[in-house]
Amino acid sequence: MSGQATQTATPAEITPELVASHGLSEDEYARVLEILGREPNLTELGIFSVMWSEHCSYKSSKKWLKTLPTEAPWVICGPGENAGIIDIGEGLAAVFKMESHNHPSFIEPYQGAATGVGGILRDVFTMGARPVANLNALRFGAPDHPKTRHLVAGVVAGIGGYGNCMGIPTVGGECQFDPSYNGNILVNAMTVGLADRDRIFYSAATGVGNPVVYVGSKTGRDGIHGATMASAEFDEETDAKRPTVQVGDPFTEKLLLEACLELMAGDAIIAIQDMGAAGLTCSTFEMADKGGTGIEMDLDQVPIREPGMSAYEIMLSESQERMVMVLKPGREDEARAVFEKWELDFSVVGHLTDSGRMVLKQGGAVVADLPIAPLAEASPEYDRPWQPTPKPEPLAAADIDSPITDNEALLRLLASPELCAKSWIWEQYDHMVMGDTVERPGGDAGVVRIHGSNRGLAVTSDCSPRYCYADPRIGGAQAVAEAWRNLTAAGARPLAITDCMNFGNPERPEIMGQFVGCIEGMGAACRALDFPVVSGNVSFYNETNGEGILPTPAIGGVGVIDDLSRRMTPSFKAAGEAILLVGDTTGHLGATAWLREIANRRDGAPPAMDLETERGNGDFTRGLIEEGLVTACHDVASGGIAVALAEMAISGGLGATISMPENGGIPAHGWLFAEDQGRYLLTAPDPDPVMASAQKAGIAVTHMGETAGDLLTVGDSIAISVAELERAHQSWLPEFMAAPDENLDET
Amino acid sequence: MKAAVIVFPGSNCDRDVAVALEQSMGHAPDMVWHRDTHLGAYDLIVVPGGFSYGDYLRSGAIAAHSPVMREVAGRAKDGTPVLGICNGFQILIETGLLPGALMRNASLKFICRDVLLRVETSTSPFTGAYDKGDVLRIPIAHHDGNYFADDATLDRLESEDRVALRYCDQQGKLTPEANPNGSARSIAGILNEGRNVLGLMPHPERLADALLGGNDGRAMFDGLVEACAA
Amino acid sequence: MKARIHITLKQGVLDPQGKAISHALEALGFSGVDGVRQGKYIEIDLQEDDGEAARASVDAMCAKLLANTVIEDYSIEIES
Amino acid sequence: MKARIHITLKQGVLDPQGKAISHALEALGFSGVDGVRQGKYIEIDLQEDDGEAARASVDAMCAKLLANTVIEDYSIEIES
Ligand SMILES: Nc1ncnc2c1ncn2[C@@H]1O[C@H](COP(=O)(O)OP(=O)(O)O)[C@@H](O)[C@H]1O
Ligand SMILES: [Mg+2]
Repeated sequence: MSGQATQTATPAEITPELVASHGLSEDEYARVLEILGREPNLTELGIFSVMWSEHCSYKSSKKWLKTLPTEAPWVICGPGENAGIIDIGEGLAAVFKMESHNHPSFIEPYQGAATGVGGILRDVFTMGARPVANLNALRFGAPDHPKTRHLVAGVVAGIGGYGNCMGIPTVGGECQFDPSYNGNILVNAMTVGLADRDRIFYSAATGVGNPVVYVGSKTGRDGIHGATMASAEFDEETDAKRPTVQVGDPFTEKLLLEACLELMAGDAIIAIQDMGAAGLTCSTFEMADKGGTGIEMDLDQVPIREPGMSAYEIMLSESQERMVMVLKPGREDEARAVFEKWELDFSVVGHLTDSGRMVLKQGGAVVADLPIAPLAEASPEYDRPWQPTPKPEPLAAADIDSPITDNEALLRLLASPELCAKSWIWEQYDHMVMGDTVERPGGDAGVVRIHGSNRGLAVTSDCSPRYCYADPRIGGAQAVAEAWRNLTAAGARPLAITDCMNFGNPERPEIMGQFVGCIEGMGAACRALDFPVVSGNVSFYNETNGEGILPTPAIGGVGVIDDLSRRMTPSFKAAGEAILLVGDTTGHLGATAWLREIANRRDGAPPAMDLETERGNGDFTRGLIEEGLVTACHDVASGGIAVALAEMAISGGLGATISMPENGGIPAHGWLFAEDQGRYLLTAPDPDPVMASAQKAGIAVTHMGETAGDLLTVGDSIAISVAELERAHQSWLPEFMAAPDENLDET
Repeated sequence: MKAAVIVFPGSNCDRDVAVALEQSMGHAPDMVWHRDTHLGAYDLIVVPGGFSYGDYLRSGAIAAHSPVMREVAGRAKDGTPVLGICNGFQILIETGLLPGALMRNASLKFICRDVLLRVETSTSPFTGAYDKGDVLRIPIAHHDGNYFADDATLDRLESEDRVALRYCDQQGKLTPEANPNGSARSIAGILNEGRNVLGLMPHPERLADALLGGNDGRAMFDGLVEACAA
Repeated sequence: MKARIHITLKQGVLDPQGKAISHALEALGFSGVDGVRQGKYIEIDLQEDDGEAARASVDAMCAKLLANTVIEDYSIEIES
Repeated sequence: MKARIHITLKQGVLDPQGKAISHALEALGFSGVDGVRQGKYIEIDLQEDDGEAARASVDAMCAKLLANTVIEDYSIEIES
C-alpha cells in the first residue's frame, strides 16, 4: 500500500482550527506531515490526535516514569503492558493496575466511576487473570461544596454498581476531602487478578495473515473525543448524537470476562488487548507496534450500534466492554463458538500484514493508511520545564498551642472527613463475593485468600496529598512507605506497587516540579523497600481556573501472606495485653491532620522520611508477626498515636490504659498527634521476648500500656469510652450523606 | 447426595455456594448451565446469588424465564428441595414458586454487611439443624431485598409457619433498626407450602468457614445433607 | 410500529423509590407534593405493521416478562 | 393536579437494560422486535391547581432531581 492521499467517506478540509481542536500543537502537526509525507484526512487526523494525546502517549511524564525502579526477581512483567505482573509462588502470578477516571466521574459520577471500574477490570483479565479484588482511591472537594455530596453518592453507587454485578469483591480503598478537588474529583480504581504464571496473555500481534477479531459489545458513538466535536464537518444534528458520557454495562463485561477466560484456557489466542481510551485505534496500533506487524481492517465488519457511523467515529469510539484479539489461523470457529455461547458479538475485522502500516477500509475504499511504528513510537516526548517546590520549615509541637483539650481533639479527629470510618462507602460494595475475603475493608489492608489455598493476597491503596503538597519528595516516598506499612501490618510480605499519578497542568513548571518531586520520592522509597513499580497511570490537567489539585500519587500495594493463620489485624484482642510502639516519636506537627482539623492550618514540613529506619522497623514488625509474638498490629498514620490507639480500641471493642512516657519535653498534643513515620502499634500477651529482640536488633520499641476495660485513657490527657470513640468515628459520613441535596448534573 | 447449582449469565455466587456445598457433602455439586432443558436427578437444587442478566428489568425476571427454571419448578412441585439465595430468591419469586415481591431496599442503596437473623422454624430441610429462636450472624449483599406481600399473604405465611428467618437484633428482637432493607414484618426468608423451597436474601454460604469470620451458615448445608440422607 | 408501555405498581404495593423521591423533593424545598409513584416506561420497535396484531403481541410480552402482574399493572399504546 | 413524567435516555446513549430485554424477548420466542429502550415513568400528585405553575415546578424537579440531564431527556404532561 502506498502513502498516497486516501479517500474518506466524509471529506473535510484540514484547517489549522481543526488541527487545534484535535489537541495537536503546530509542531506536532508538522511531525504528522513529515511522517505521512502528505496531509492526513479527517480519520487519520483523529487517529494521530488520540495516539498522541497525553492520555495515550505519556508525552509529559515518560521521561520521569523511566526513573522508577521496575525490577525485582519476582517481577514477571513491569510497566508497558495492560497491567503489571508479579510471581507470588506456587505457580501463580498476581496481575494488577490502578487507573484514573477523574474527568468522566465529575461529569457523570455514576457512569464515570462505573466505567472506570469496568476499564481496569478489562486491563487485568485481558492478560488472562481472573480479577479477585478491587480497590478504589477517591478524592472529593470540600464537604460544604455544593457538588460534593452528589458526587460522593454517584461515584460510590457507580463503583458498587459495576463491581457488585461483576462479582469481584471491593476490599479496600481510601476517601478524602479537600477543597482543591472541588472542580476535579479523583476516582482511581485498582484491580488485582490471579493467573497461572505460565498462562499469561500479552498484546504483541504476530503472524502475518492471522485474523484480527473484535469481541464484546457493539461500537456506538460514545465518548468520541470532546475536542473533535467542534470540527467543521459535524452539523447540529450529528452533534446531538454524540454523547461524550459512556454508559457501562457490567452484565456484558461479566460475560466478556467469562468468555475470555474460557477461550484463554485453550491456545487459540496469540495476542489480546482491551479497548480502553481511544478504543479501536489505541488497541490495534499498540498490538501491531509491539508485534512489529501491519494490520488491515475492514470497518464494515465492526459491529456497530447505530447506523451510519463514519470511520472516524468507529476508530475513536470509547464504547465499553470490547476487546481485540489476534487468533491463530483457522481457530476462528472455535473462538466464535465460545463468544456466541456467552451471547457476545464476535467478528473477524481484519488480518495482520507485513507492511508495518495500518490500512482501514470502509465501503470498499481505503479510508486511512498510516505507518504504525512512527505513530506509536515517534509520539512526542517532552522534557517539560519544572520548578522544585520550596521546602517549608518544620513545625514542632512546642511552636503551636492546642486550642482545645486533647480529649476533644481526638474526638474531633475521629469524626473528621479524612479520618472518619468509611463504612458508609464500603457497605455499598460487595466485599465478600467470591468467598475468599479474609479481611474486609476497615483495617490496614484487605486480604483475600488465594482460592483453594491457605495463602492470601493483601492489598491497600494509600497517599497523603497534604504531605505531597508540602514536600513532594517526602510525600511521594511516604505514599509508597505507607502502602508498604499497611501490608506489613497485615502480616504480608510487600511485593510491588501500581500507581496513579494525579496532578494539575504539567505545562506549569510548579506542577511539573510536584510531579518530578513525587516521582523522585517514590523511586527512593521503592528502592529502599524492594517494592518495585509494575504498572501505573498518569492523569494530568486536574485543575480548574488555574487551581491545581493537591499532588496525588495514589499508590496501590500488593503483598502475600504465606500462612493465613498468621495474618494480623489492628483490633485489640484481649484485656491485659501489653501495648508496644515500634519507632520514634519527635512530635512535629507540620502538615498533619491535627494541624488542619484542630489548628486550621496547613503549613509546615511533613514528617521526615528515613527509609532505612522505615525498612528496619517494618521488617522487625513483620518478623514479630511471623513468629507469633503479637496479637494486633496497626501502623501509625494520620492522626498519630492517639487515632491509631482509638482505631484499635474501636475495632476490638476494648479499651486501653496508656501512660504518657517521658519524652524529652514534647508537649502532650505533639506526642499524641504527630505523624512521625515508620511506626507501628502492637499488642503482645508477653512483651518480654519482643523487647528482647528489639534490643538485639537495635529497634526502638516502647512499652506504653495495657489493653483494659471499656475506656481509652492516655496519661492525664485522654479518657474516653470506647463507645463514644466509636460513635464519633462512625457518625460523620452517614450524617453528611443523609443531608438533603440536589442533583446538579447540568452545572 | 447429588446437588445442582444453576448457573445463569451474570450469576456470581455460584462458585461460593458450590464450595460450601462441597464442604458439607464431601464432593462437589454439578454446575448446570441455564440453557439446559433437561435436568438430571438431584436431591437438592440451588439457585445462587449474583446478577442474572444484570438484574435488568427486575431482579430475577429474565432468569425466571430461562428453560432450566421450568425444570426447576417441576422438581420443586415433586418435592425436591430447592434453595434460592439472594438473586436466587428473587428468581424463585419471579418464577412463582414463592409468593410476594422483592423491592428496592428502603435506603435505596446496595447493602453488604453481616446481619442478625432469628430462626423462625426448624421444620424444614434447610433449617432443621437450627433451633427455633437461634440468632445467626450471616451477611447480606443486595440492592433489592425489601420483601413485600399483601397482608393476607403475610398472615398466611405466618399462620402456616412458612417464615423461615427474620432480621433481628442481638437479643433476637425485631426492631426497625435491625431490619436492614425495610422488609415487611422483618422477613428475610420464606418457605413454600410444601416446605421444600426456601428463598432467603442473606448468604449462608458466605459465613460457612471460620477463616472468613464466622460459621453460622454452615449448619444450613450440613442440615440439608442430613435431611437428604434421611 | 412502535409500542409504548407504562408499567406501574398496583395500588397498595409499597414503592420505596417513589417514597424516597417524595422525601427528597420535600427536602429540596418543593412543597405541595402529595405523592410520588415511580414506574417504568418501555418503548419497543416492532416489525409488525398490523396494529391489532402488534397490540396482542406486546400484551403477551407484558404478561409474560415485562410486568410482574403480582405487583404491577401495565398499559400499552401502539403507534405507527 | 397530576404530573406525568417520562425520563428516557438520550439518543445514542447505550441502554443495557433495553438490550437485555430485547434479548430476553427473542429468547422467549417473540420475533420481529427491532429495538427496546427502557425509561422511567413518574407520577406526581400536586396540590397546585394552576397548570402553568405546576409545569414550572415539575420542570424544576426534573432538572434538579428526577432526571440526569447529562444522559437523559425528560418530558412532562400536566393533567388536572
Ligand atoms: N473508598 C473506599 N472503598 C473501600 N474501602 C475504603 C474506602 N475508603 C476507605 N476504605 C477503608 O477504610 C479503612 C481506612 O482507610 P484509611 O484511613 O485510608 O486507611 P489507612 O490509614 O490504614 O491507609 C481501610 O480499610 C480502607 O480500605
Ligand atoms: Mg493503615
